[in-house]
Amino acid sequence: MPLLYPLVLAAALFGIGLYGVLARRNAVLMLLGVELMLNAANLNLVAFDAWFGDKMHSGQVLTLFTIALAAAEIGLGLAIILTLFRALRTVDVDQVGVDR
Amino acid sequence: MNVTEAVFLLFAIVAVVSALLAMTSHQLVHSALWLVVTLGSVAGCFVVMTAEFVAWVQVLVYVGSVVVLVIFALMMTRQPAAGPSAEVTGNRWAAGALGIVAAVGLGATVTAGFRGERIKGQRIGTARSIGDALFHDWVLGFEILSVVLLAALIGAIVISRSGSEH
Amino acid sequence: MIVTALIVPFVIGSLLMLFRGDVPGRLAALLGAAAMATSLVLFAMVWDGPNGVSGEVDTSWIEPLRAHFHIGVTALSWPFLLMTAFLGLLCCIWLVADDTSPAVVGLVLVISASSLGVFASLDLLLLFVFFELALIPMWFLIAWWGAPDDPDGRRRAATRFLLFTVSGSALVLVGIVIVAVQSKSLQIFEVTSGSVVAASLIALGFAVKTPLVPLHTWLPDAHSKAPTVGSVLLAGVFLKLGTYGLLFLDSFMLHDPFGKVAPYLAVAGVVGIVWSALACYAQDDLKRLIAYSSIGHMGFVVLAISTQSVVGVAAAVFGSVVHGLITGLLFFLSGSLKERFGTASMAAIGRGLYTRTPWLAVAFVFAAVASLGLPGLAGFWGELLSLRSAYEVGDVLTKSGAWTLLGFAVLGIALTTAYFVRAIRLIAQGEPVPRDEDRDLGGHEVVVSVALAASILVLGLAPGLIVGLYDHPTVTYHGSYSAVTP
Amino acid sequence: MRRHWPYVALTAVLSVAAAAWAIPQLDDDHGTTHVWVRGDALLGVSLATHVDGLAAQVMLLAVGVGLLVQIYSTAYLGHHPRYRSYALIIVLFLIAMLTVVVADDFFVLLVGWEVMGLCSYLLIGHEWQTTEARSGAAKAFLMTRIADLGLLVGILVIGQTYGTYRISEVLAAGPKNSTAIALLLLIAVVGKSAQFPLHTWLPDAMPGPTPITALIHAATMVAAGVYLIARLLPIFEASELAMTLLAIIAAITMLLGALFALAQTDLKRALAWSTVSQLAFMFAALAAGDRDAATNHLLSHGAFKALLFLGCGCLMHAVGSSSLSAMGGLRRSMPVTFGAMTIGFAALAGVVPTAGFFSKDGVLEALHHAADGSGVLPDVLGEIVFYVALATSLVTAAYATRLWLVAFFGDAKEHDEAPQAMIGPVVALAAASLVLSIGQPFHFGIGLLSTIIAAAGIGMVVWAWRAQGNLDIDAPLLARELDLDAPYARWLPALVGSAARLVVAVDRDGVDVYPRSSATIAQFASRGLDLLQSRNVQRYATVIAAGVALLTAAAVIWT
Repeated sequence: MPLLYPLVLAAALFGIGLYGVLARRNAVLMLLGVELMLNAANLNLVAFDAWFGDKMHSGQVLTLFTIALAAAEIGLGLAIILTLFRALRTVDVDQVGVDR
Repeated sequence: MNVTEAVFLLFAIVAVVSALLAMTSHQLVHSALWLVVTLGSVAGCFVVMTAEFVAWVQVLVYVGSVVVLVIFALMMTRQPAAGPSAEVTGNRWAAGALGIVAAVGLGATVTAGFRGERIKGQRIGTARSIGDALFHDWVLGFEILSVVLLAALIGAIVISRSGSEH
Repeated sequence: MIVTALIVPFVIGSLLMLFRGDVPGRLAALLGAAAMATSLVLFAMVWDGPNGVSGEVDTSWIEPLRAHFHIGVTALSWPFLLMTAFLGLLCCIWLVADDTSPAVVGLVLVISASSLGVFASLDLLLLFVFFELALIPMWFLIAWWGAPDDPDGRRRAATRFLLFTVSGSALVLVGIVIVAVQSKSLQIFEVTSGSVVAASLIALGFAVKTPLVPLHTWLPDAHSKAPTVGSVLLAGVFLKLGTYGLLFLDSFMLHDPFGKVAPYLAVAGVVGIVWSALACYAQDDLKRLIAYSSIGHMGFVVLAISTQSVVGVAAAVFGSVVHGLITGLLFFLSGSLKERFGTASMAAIGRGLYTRTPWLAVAFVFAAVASLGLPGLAGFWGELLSLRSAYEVGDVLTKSGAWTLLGFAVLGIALTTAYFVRAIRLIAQGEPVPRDEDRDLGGHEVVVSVALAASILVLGLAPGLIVGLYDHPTVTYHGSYSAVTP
Repeated sequence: MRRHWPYVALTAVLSVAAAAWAIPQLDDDHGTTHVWVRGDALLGVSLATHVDGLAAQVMLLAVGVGLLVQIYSTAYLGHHPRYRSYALIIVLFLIAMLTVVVADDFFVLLVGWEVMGLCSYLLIGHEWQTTEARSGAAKAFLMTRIADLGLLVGILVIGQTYGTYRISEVLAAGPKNSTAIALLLLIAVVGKSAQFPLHTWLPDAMPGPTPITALIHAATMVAAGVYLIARLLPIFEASELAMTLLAIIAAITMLLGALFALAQTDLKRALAWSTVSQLAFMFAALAAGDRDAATNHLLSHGAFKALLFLGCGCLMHAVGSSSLSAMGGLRRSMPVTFGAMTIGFAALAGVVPTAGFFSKDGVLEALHHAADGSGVLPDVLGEIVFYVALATSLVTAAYATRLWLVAFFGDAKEHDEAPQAMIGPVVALAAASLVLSIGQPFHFGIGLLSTIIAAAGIGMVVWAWRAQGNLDIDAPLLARELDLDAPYARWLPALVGSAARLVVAVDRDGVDVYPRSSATIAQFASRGLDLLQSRNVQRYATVIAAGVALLTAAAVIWT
């Protein structure tokens, strides 16, 4: 299988995720965009690991780490968003910081 | 083209289309559900690349917990619907352009760098081999990560509690 | 001695601003007057002849920049110093009233002291620091205590004033840096050469302050919105910072490069004379009118400086000092009018002040006649010496150019007469319609007016008091001047 | 009277002092120079005086008329609320005139010269409630002061040329650069003495109080112009151009003034035009190079013109107006005024044996000489000026007779004679108009000619009076004074006014463009940068991402 397949897929997912982060008004959706970009990175790690055949399996291990960190990040992010919602009754990012 | 490549391409197409839908859908819950599809497809890609353990973790953590968390969060922060265009900011054209630039730029870079390289298809991702690597070579990183996770856990609790007092 | 003369008004001014809530207005003004009087006496006493520097103080200040705390009184600055201290004193006397805010007195003191510092500085950086120090209090004076009926307008005028002059002083700073780098010194007596670029930048910066057409539009706005003492200090002292700067640049520092710039300055000055006279002819607001007339008088001064001759130096110093006194009197009197009638608009004040407020009208006519350059009063000699310096051409101008400028300057004098006659006709003469606000000059107004009128008369009858300081060959400057005839 | 005597006493002291100074010098042709304060090298202004016979005569004239005017004013204007300032300004006026006369330094002369202009401005505008007084005063001040700038520049030229500002030193040095100097001084003289084309201010100055008019017309202001040229005649004589110009101006002015005087319906204005015309006689004599003739005419004219104006003031005091239509038949009720003014009019017309006859005789003789080619003037011009002067004499005799007849003859009206304080000076001046003729030179041929001409003029008017019964002259163009005032009254103010409005508009909309446009640019830039500093997280992220993309691209391209 050509190495390019996963790499190009990763590039496409990263671009889509970036769009989501920059364009979505809802903060939760912004977080989802971040997850998508992280996944693109994971895909790269795994693809290179498979291609390189590393004994330490560093690509996959790092992927696992990333997944764990992403879980932590989304937990914290959602906590922040909830707090924000309680305080402002909105989760629109362009509302935050403007009226204060 | 063999079967492996065809399956990978199928997963890839599904992943990209569902990611696009997830990022553009006007219904927030739909977005989350389309994201499930994307993450599942990526897990499928992992399987095709013989990284089955990572694939299972992906399914368990992302599809299983993260998305559920997100859906809960979406439900808890539901606002009165303000029309379809309310879901994207005026920034979207710049964001779209930057997304395309990023995708094309990265794609071009990897194409220029790795054209003609192939993945040989040996099994790399059994649970045993990953476990060996994780607890022999990467144990320090693993422990640090667990501390980070603990910190995140406590942090999440503190943040959500401090917000609820008001 | 000079240090004391500078510190006393500075300290008293700062204290008055700090304890503005605890001091009665009348006491504050008297304290201020005492401070300025001290300063005036000290500056008068420190003088020992036109040769060299009197009362020089020179201590190291900022070593790495070679900046010194170097002050002293020269023949060039002495008349400016006395005039500034005198006007500061009169401003404080003017403010002797119960409703005076002590902070205003404090600001007046700080402005006067900073201007005194500019005139006394013999170090470029020190000069620049004092120059800037004078600006900010003036912003407060205009923006906070300006025209009470127009808060937005006074704020805008003050900001406009500040932006213009700060832009000008930025140019001056760049010029000073270039000069300092080129001659490796900041002491004015050591800086004797520099590039034309530096001279142009400094001249342009001071031209904003002077002001020369077309850099003058801040002046009428600032004057029409400023409080009386603000207008007096602005016209009497601040414009002199510009002309003194030009003189200083010419006489001490960059004589030769300045010669390259001088013809342009001369043209701008003469254009200003005619331009401002025409503008005056169409004004209704008395304070704007006087402001525009200041531009014309400064045009004469700049014309004189541009000739780079001893006569020109004498004309510039005399013209500047006398303009401070005459325009100071005019602004004090228009301030009196504004205080009574709430406006400086001639149409609103009404006609026939000769019977309504006889002494006020007489003082105004006296000041106007002095300002239009009647021989025998001080204003005449400044204009005359300017014209003479232009007629004798000097070192840098061409004969045809200088004589053309002379012709336009003479036209300007004619127009000046016309607009002052128009002003006298509009307010002093005419069928009087008495109003409740009609009130003749009161206590402190009489003191100020008499002091200024007397000084104008004395200098008009004995112009040699100032001109004699530059009597060839008692004064030597770094520049080379042609011999004086006759 | 108690509030008046300090001012009269002040004037008297001044007059006595001036007379004591002047009388010993009357026969001194070289003059005595005295330097009171020596000027320094740079400014060069010395307080120096120079008194010779000419100066002494003019001084006596000035203080004599001044004292009489001051006495006259106690009755004429004594109850005016502003009498005090009025009387003080007269004193200042006299001091300024004396300064001009005795000054031996051009700057001191200029000080007196212009202070006199200011005093005339203040005095003409004494009744500043009325529009006529205001505009007449402003016009007098502006026209004379603008002309004075010629003197100012002329002094600068003198200083540069001779290296001194002392008049005696300049005259002793002999003429240099005299065309430029003489032309510049001529501008000032033409303005001050109201000669064509700057003559229109003098008749418009008539709203001033009548004693002031007498003072200005006889002894101060306008006499200063004649005195200046007489004093500096050597400089003028060295320039043929200046003398020619002076002769032409004098010829035009004398005839125009006389014709305008003939057509007036107002006694005071007619007398004003007569002053313009008579001053031109003096300038004609100066142009012919005869200083004594000019000075003699200045003195005799000073006496009889002061007499006429003060007499006119008596009539106005009685009638309440200076209009000729309000007068008539006053000879019975005001016999003293009638007698005195008859002498005055006779002197004006040039009737033997008044001072006016002899001094005019001198002027005509000087002009006659000039036509012989003995002076600086070209012969033809001398001849033309001589004939113009003869024609002017004819018109002068005619209008003097006309004014005399209309004012004092015809239907009798009953009025009171003027108070003694007014009559006294008038009688004194009438005596002077006769006494001044003692010892005057006399030229038989010219005298006979001028007597014939005067008789012809008087005869024509008397014949017309007998024939028609009135002396109304229907000459609208002359009554409008040929519209020569239009440039000063309308065109020039309109020009300056519109230029002023233009300047203000350009200042507001043109010059102010750069501060305003820099403000606009600053606001624009601020708004542009505000997009970046939006307090919107996503915008920041977009900018960061774009920055990363650009930096990466740049790194890729330039490595």
